[in-house]
Amino acid sequence: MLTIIKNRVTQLVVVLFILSLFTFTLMKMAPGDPVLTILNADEMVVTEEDQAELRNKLGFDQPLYVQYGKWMFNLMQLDLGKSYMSGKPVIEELLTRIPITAELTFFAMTIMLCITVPLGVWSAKYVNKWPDQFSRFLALIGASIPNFWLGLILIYLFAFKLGVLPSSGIGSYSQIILPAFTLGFTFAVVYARLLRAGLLQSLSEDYIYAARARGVKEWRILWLHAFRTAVLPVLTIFGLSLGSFLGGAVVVEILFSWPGLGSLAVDAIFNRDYPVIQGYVLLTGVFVVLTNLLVDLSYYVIDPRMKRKEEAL
Amino acid sequence: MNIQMPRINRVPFFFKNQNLLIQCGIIFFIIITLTTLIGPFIVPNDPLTANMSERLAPPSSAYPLGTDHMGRCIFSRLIVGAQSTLGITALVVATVALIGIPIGLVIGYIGGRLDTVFMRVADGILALPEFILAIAIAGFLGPSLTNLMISIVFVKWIAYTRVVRSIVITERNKDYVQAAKVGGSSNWKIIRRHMFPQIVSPVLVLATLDIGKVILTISSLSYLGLGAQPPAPEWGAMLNDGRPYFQSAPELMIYPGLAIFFVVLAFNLMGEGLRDKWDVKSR
Amino acid sequence: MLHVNSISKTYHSKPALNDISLTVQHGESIGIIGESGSGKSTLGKIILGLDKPDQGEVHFRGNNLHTLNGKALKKLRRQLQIVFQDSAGSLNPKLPVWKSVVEPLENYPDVIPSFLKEVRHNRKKMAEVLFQKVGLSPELLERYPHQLSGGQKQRIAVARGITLEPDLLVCDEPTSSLDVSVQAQVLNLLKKLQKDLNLSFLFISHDIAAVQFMCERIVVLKEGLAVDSFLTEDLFSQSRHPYTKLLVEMSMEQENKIEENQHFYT
Amino acid sequence: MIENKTTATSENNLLVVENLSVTVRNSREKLIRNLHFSIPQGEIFGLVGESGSGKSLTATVILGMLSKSLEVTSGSVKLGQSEITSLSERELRNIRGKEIAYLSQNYQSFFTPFIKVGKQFIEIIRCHTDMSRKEARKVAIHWLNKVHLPAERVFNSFSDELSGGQLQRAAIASAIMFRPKLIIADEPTTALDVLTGERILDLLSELKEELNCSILLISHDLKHIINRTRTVGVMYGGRIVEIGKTSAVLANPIHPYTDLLLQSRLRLNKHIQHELPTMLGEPGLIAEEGCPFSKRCPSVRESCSNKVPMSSLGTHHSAACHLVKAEREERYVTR
Repeated sequence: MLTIIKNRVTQLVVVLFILSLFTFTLMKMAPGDPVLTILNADEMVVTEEDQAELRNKLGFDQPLYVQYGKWMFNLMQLDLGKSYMSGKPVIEELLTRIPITAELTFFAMTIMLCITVPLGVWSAKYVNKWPDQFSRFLALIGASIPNFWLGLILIYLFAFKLGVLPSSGIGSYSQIILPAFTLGFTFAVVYARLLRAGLLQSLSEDYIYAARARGVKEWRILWLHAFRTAVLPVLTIFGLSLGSFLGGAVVVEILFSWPGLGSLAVDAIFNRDYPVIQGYVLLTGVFVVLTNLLVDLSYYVIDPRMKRKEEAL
Repeated sequence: MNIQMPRINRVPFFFKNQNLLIQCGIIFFIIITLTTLIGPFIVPNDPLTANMSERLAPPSSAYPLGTDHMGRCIFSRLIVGAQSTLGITALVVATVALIGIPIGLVIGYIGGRLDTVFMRVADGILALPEFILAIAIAGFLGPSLTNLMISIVFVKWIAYTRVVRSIVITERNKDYVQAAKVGGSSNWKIIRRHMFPQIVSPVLVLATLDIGKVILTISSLSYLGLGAQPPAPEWGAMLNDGRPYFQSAPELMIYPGLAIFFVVLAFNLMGEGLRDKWDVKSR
Repeated sequence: MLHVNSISKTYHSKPALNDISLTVQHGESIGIIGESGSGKSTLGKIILGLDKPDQGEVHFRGNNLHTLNGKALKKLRRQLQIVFQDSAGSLNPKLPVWKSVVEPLENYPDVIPSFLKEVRHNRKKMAEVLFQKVGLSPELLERYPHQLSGGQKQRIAVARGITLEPDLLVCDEPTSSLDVSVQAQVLNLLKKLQKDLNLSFLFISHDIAAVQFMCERIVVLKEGLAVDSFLTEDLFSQSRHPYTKLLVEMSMEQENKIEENQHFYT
Repeated sequence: MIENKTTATSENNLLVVENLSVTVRNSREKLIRNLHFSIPQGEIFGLVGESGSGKSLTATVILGMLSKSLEVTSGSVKLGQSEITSLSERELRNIRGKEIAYLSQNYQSFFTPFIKVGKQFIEIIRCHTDMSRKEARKVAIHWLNKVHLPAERVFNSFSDELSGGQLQRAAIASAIMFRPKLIIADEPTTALDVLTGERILDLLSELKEELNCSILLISHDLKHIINRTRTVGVMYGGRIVEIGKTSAVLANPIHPYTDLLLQSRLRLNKHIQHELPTMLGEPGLIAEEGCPFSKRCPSVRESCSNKVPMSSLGTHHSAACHLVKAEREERYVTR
């Protein structure tokens, strides 16, 4: 197990290096001079000296690799520079937004689990019967509906027409229902299909037949013998589609005026606040890589065979 | 147990015939294609002409679906918007497949160190999901449709390479490939003749389903203002335009949303149908 | 014709083959017996050049198989063909079977096997002749593997094996995935083809009875070691290795029981 | 003489299968037709057939585990006093693993691969009794020792850490824990090496004596079971075409299928043969009407497409073939 973790962590470092190089390059490629942005050149007269002074202060007059080195060095200390707009350190901006987005993500995932697991199990149990068809129908809808549009419809229905739930804002549980559902639903129904397929596959294994022949109770067969491997494909796809999930979170945050990381990033884009965009991209990158690492490791916990196979090599 | 179970068709309502899925999808698809191709020539109004005196007009003979907040014909904008949304999507998916498939074939077949290196690079790129990448590129290089397309292509080809690679890796160790080698077939011939046919159906299914996904991504980003820029009649952008009015004029967001929904549904139906028909396992 | 010179092979730090040597003369058939894990399939793959030994070398008609490259290897390969155990996996599921059968002929346009002289220009006709040779009706030409029974598929695999009229045909457990009533059919076919085409066989099997029927010489593999090697007629000799004796004894016990019963009644 | 029901339901029979037919639901496709056999207490009964003969499906029916897409259209399966085909799922579950045990060919997938073997023993025990975990563990260890395994090690292993022989032994241990009345062994040795397989069969017969249970031994190859069984049934295309005392069947294979199966088997010979006797066609060829083997039978005649009843020859031997009366009877050798 330790060697596996060691391998994965080495991988992680490589990936993070590529990621940092990538964002740094993008930042350098960006049009417009950040110095002018900071000095607010549109509205004020800026002298050459002022510019040169700031450039020197920011280190923009040094060769690129030195800049990258310094940038990396700062990055190691979690120093991502200061936001052009607010003047606060980027890391501070991010840290205040993380819990807000985390809350949304957490509730969305909870809703997702609450839909995925029962729906997946239910449709696997009644293959080709109406529950199965119903879940298929839901999955087709879920995969075809743009989630911002779903959100708009929900707002229209529940906030404007029925007036039972607030359309935006943050703070109370009633405010989290709509955004979390909007984010969770489209993924939940698609994952439910994956879970169903995984269950059908694992329920047809010989060892399930053997367990039944030993008189093992049906619920034990489903949850202890079959469910475990059925989760694997769902986890894989979850890891791969984590990006779309985070993307969906951005859309939902904008839609419901949810002041999380997504809102921060979109605001930053329109204000050309490069350090903030960079911080956001790096943060999500690290998050995606770490989550996928966890997904990978969870395989070994779920199915110890893999661990032994890999260690034998 | 290795008892072969005959397939039984006792499926309720409209899923009764698996081919029905494809048929529905194909009918949708034909309608969509026709709309895209001839739509711009038959639209009643210029999609870009604003007419402030006719703002938010209800449906009428002149404006079949009414007008938007700038007095533009919604119907015309939808039809013309189909062209840009679908055209871009088709271009993106085709590019992605053309890049991804050959790389997957070669990497999967050769394997070894090349494969390891590729998987590392792929992991690195996948750490930047297309949506986030799009945000990054839009953020640094400015929001535009071209930048959006670049960012999707940049990430998406890996999915194709992965699918192709994993099929090739399973197949290349099978006896029939060994037999072809023993029979003197060159590697190129084995790839062409034995590997390629194996990947056609999974890749077609993947591509069909991806068209829907790409449409959703593009329209989401356009909705955020990071894709198509106003006044282009792109569906996501239209939704964004309509947002301030949707309490008073919900149709501004209902129509483009429905358009996106049905087009994506069509491709999903087709993809699902093809997957069932060819019995493609999702990898 | 084929010399295997003390080859060894290790998989995942477990020895699969340990210092194996054997020779096959022209027209001779050699049987390799071993249980699962004895390394017999690995040996077959190495002899075909599909795998490389860690040590030792394989000489075929005077050439070292594992140092040859490109054209020379291709030329040599023509003489070395194989029939796999799993008839389902050894045919491409997406190709009509006749295409699988004639594929080797496309790769060697200069090779004109004696039995295909008249039809060498026509791929379909060649397939027809080959089908006839393995006792299949030409109606099956256009079928796909999944539309055929196990025995039919294995016949097709045999047809592909002989397409190029090779010197040596490696048969890796050609009957063990077949139903009992079909095994004998395929063995008869192989034996007949061997005689007709003057083939050499390397017949790999776990079934001592099948090997006895097919081969003139037998090598017994156990955990990667060749523990015994003898002429088939000496199978029952007292000087056999204890492991060989054990295998024979097991097999004979069942036989005796049947015969005993038959004698009891008659 | 048609075999009558009195012999089939006699007192000492543990399992009685009568007139059993299984079809694909909502279709006419018959997978098992009018199956009729019984297993006496304490005996090993062999069921032989090639692929598609329905032998494994028969085991599935006896276990009461028929897939929902199949249905029993007629007949009964009686284990002791209970009628398997009419038991509820709950009652069946209590019987499975306790009164009927199952061993499969695929030893690698007999235990769920990601749960330790010992845990699965405890699971079985606790599904059938109210034992505590501790007691259950003791029982499991006891039975693992009984099949000559290093009990503690096996108990703490995952199934892929054990060899084929060990796994099959562990499977046997799990099967006999409750002293079942019947063990269904579906090709228990086919996937194993010859020597290992023989030892497994030795163990099974040994345990059979000790537990006084019956065994249904299923195989695709006659030679795997002739040494071990008292009676044997030969299946083809979902029917038993010949059934009887193993010795009688071996000496007088009446049905052409049995006969050819015996002749075309691979055997070691003192003198090497030049050509093996073969049988035409492949097991997939099944005649819908009449004798299922008629499409491959060398002595087929017109009457073979009519219904062929089981005819008895001698006291413990019967076959479903028109030839029985016509030709074979006079050649039949009796004691």
